[in-house]
Amino acid sequence: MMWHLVKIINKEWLSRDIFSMEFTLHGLKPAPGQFFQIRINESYDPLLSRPISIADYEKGRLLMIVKIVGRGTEILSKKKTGDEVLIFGPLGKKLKIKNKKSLIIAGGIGVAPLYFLAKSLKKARIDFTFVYGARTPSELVLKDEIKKLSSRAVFITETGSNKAGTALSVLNELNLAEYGAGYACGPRAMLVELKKMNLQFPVYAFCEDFLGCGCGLCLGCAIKYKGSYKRICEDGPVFELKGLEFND
Amino acid sequence: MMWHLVKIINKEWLSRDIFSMEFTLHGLKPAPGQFFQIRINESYDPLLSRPISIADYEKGRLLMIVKIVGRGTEILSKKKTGDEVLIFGPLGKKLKIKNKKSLIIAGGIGVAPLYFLAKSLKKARIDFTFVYGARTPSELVLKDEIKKLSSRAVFITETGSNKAGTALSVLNELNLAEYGAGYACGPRAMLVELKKMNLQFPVYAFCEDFLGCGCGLCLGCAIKYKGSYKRICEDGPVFELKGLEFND
Amino acid sequence: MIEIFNIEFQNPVFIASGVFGFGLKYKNVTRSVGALFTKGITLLPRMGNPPPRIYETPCGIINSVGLENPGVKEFCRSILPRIKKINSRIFVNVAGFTVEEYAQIVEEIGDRVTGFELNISCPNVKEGGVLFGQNPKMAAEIVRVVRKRTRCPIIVKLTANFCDPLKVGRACIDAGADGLSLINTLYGLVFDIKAKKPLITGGLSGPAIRPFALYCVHRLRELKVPVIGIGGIMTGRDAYEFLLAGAKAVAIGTAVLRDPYAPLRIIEELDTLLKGGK
Amino acid sequence: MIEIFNIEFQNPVFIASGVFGFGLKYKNVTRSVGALFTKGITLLPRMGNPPPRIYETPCGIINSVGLENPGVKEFCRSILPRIKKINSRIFVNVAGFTVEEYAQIVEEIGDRVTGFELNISCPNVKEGGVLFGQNPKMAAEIVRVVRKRTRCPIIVKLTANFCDPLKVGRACIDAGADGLSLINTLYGLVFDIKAKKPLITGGLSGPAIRPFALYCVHRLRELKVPVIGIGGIMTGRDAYEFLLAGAKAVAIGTAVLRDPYAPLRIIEELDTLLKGGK
Ligand SMILES: Cc1cc2nc3c(=O)[nH]c(=O)nc-3n(C[C@H](O)[C@H](O)[C@H](O)COP(=O)(O)OP(=O)(O)OC[C@H]3O[C@@H](n4cnc5c(N)ncnc54)[C@H](O)[C@@H]3O)c2cc1C
Ligand SMILES: Cc1cc2nc3c(=O)[nH]c(=O)nc-3n(C[C@H](O)[C@H](O)[C@H](O)COP(=O)(O)OP(=O)(O)OC[C@H]3O[C@@H](n4cnc5c(N)ncnc54)[C@H](O)[C@@H]3O)c2cc1C
Ligand SMILES: Cc1cc2nc3c(=O)[nH]c(=O)nc-3n(C[C@H](O)[C@H](O)[C@H](O)COP(=O)(O)O)c2cc1C
Ligand SMILES: Cc1cc2nc3c(=O)[nH]c(=O)nc-3n(C[C@H](O)[C@H](O)[C@H](O)COP(=O)(O)O)c2cc1C
Ligand code: FES
Ligand code: FES
Repeated sequence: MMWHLVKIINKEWLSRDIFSMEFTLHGLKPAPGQFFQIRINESYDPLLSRPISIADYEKGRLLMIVKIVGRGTEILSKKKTGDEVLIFGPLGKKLKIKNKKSLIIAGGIGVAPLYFLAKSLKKARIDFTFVYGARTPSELVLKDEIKKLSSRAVFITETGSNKAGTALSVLNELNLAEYGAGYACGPRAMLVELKKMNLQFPVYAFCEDFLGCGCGLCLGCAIKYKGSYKRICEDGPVFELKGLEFND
Repeated sequence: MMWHLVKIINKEWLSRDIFSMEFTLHGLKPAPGQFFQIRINESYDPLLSRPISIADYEKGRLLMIVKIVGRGTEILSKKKTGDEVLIFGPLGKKLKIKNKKSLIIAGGIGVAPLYFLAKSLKKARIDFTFVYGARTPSELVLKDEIKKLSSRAVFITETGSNKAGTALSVLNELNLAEYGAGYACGPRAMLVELKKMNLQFPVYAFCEDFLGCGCGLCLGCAIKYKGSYKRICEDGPVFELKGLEFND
Repeated sequence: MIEIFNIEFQNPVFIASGVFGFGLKYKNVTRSVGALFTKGITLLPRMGNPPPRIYETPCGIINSVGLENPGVKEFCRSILPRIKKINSRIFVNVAGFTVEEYAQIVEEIGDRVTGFELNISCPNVKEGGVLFGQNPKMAAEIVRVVRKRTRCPIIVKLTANFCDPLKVGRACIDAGADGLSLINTLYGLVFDIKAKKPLITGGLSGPAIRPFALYCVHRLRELKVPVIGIGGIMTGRDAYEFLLAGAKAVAIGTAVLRDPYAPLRIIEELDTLLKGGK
Repeated sequence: MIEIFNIEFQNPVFIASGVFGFGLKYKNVTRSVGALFTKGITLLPRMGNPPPRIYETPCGIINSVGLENPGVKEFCRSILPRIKKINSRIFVNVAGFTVEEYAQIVEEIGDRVTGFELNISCPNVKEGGVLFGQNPKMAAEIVRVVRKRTRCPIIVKLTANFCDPLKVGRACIDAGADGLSLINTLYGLVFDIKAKKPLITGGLSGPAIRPFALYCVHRLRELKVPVIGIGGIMTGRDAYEFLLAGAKAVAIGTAVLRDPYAPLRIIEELDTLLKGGK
């Protein structure tokens, strides 16, 4: 685990406020759920790095997909193809995928780590359904890629023309008994709702929150799991949803 | 006096650590000595703008010449042709040039405002000698332009091959009685030395120091002049050398 | 429009003492803010401290201006009438070196201003200043003496350097002050590593100190008196945090050094937030 | 090589309490620093505070970890032996909730460590912590009681929140402490403007507070005791300023959150400066 000074070989806007960056970085063996801490700039404001998931990794090409939500991601969004970025990682536990028919549930930018997961499932020849909700159609990024990848893909938006709703509202239409494992990433509210649905198979939640060090040192990224605090960055970022206690 | 969002139409490296930036900005009537406060970046670190002199202004083309000496100028140096910069000004008192044969004394990056002064003297058909010292030959920037501009130009460097010295060491070779006015800009030590030389004509010193607001509000840029504190940014930046009290 | 001390102010964005001179320069800014706190005024004229007076630190600055000002007489004669033409809401920042000096300055100015801000928190002078402000008894004594000489609102500007602003603030209120403003700058030091001696010792301000300032302001809400929140406010959002923490108004300091027009922007941004926008 | 308390340290760059866990992870960093201050250890295990525990502020962070730790017994059993294999210079940061607890923790650990850092300055717990550190008498009492139970060096970690570290520091030295470390975090608050209530209240650290921390360290030089300078140190140059201001060594805190390898870089940069380079 270390710093890498990597060059952006391709930066693209996927929607009004979501962009992707591709880097060349050889020799990694990352697993879904892992992420990098990105140094935003050399100034001390913002002071901390920002965690961004591995959205794909193949033959030394590392993909990240970022949504602008605040100052850090805003500054990052100004980087161009050819610019260099300092990244630290990969961090986080390697998720072991289950050899069961799987349900992927992505809300908004939660799609980023799940795209890498989907590719991993595909590679392991595990059948899966990819449910992906966003606010508006233009915010559904990587739609074509996901369609191609998945045995079944369902897209839904809150402002959808024929059918409006969230990723979770789609679940009622599926035969949930088919699935043996679930993977979810999205806004906290989505995970809270999903937990309440009490699905009959284990669901692995990708947790996103503000981190400190990102690498297990500062205890700044607590999340309650089975009665005690775990570190998102080091014990996660993926936790079994059942064990997570959201207190709300 | 206001903020201008200006685009760099030409950025060039003049030496290893000195670069020039050119902007288009119409409608100014600047005089030598005036400067702009440059916003370094949108982050709060560094927090304050940096003062940079008008090195030239002609037909709406504004030139600045900057030497990297710390973090602010370092960040600024990374800007490229096409990038935009926020500048506030012009600030500082307009220097009224004397209609007398003039001696210009530039030490290091002090050349920046004096280049604009030289052009103004030339335009007013005032005869002048331009003495310009730097540490090494490669740090003598705008050499050709200055040669063309000046009735007489003398360049000297501390590491010079045939003749080594500073701008001040050149003065001994000149017939100082010829001159009716002097203009000097350079490191503080140069101004201190020059003051001790007690020249028989008035010398106008361009003072450079760390500024706060840059526009007369905060009293952060004090310099002792004739027994009381003046503001470099608003009462200067040009002061008659005789009145300046350096206390060292 | 807001009301404090039964006086109306066009908005809750004020300019903090010392960063805008006497408001005579960027007149449209002076005109647009709720009130102007003047540069600190002393009984006699002061030259101020030798340079360097300002040094930049991470997300902040240290200043050591040392209360350069023309003294109260000259202020009343040539400056005050000119400020009043631009904005009638003026608090004079009063800096005494003895208890009696505070009273004399206030008396000299009389009721020609909206009110007074007693500066018992300046870290940049050798006597008085922050030493008064760290001691609840001294602070209260100053307020008591000044109270007898004016009916105008008295705001006490508190320090949080090595003392609890709640304790000092309470003492000031009990002694007759109408409101409190805080924080003044924190102590700050930068070393000159070449000369191996201090480069500047002074007051630390700017966004760096904002979370601490906000904590202090929030702590004072139990006093239930008007508080002017100060410290590192750069945006309307920052200002809004101070209002939520219990301040009746805010004052903008260092932000003005970065941009003399900052108060105009902050007024607008805050207005949008107060109206429920984002 | 430097010497403090008659003990040799390979260099004057230490790791501050709480930002590096127990030094078990980036072992080459732990191995290379002069000493490691452990995360605060309490008598009983503690879960720590609910999230959010960290929030970024201009050039700083606020943390409210709340002394999450496994308690002194578990620390001695399973952690301490592992740290000692990496670096033998260990100061245990001791956090009691009563005077007696400090003594108990110190006794439990015995002389298995280099020394103790009494944390009387944590702003993130409801009892004890900073309240002890603001009161010279309480602080001295803790030192006195602990002094009787250990011969190891006792460093007292001071706060500068609403109290004068010089006064508290002097009281601690008079009571038998061997050295002082400062500063612990400043109070800090950020409001959640949507929910209109505090988002995080905790301790402010990072470069934002450096000029204030440096001022505090400089102020303590008159005590003529070993001082560990802490607060916003990000570079060798920053560290050097603290040494020039009178500190015998420095401890790196928040910088480690930005870069776990920061201490290695700082050791090198400082070394160059101390050797007269730039
Ligand atoms: C393991 C992991 C993987 C991630 N992967 C991705 C990814 O692949 N793509 C992606 O776009 N994002 C990802 N994120 C989220 C991303 O890190 C954040 O969006 C980013 O850090 C925001 O930085 P910012 O400076 O732009 O926003 P900020 O200015 O930090 O603010 C973002 C929002 O969060 C709020 N906020 C900040 N701190 C707190 C806090 N402590 N408590 C409550 N609210 C707070 C702010 O008010 C604001 O609304 C990931 C996060 C984690 C932990
Ligand atoms: C009116 C005016 C016109 C100028 N024109 C030009 C120009 O045309 N071209 C140009 O290159 N420069 C010019 N300068 C100088 C320029 O503004 C500075 O070099 C620049 O601000 C440095 O910023 P920085 O962040 O790079 O360096 P900083 O990081 O700010 O540091 C620069 C150096 O100054 C030291 N320093 C900083 N503050 C203080 C202080 N308060 N006291 C003592 N030492 C201090 C630092 O330690 C460092 O060595 C001008 C200055 C003024 C006042
Ligand atoms: C250059 C400068 C001069 C100041 N002068 C005074 C003063 O004369 N009287 C006073 O009470 N406060 C003075 N202050 C303190 C500010 O009014 C304010 O309390 C402090 O800077 C914190 O706010 P800020 O972080 O927004 O700057 C001064 C601050 C600065 C930066
Ligand atoms: C995440 C975090 C946890 C901390 N935990 C402790 C602690 O357990 N005990 C303690 O005495 N100080 C603790 N501190 C304070 C630091 O040791 C240090 O005194 C402070 O952060 C100032 O230094 P800095 O600006 O370099 O971070 C902690 C600081 C941070 C940021
Ligand atoms: S962010 Fe520091 S431990 Fe997780
Ligand atoms: S820099 Fe503020 S008055 Fe000159």
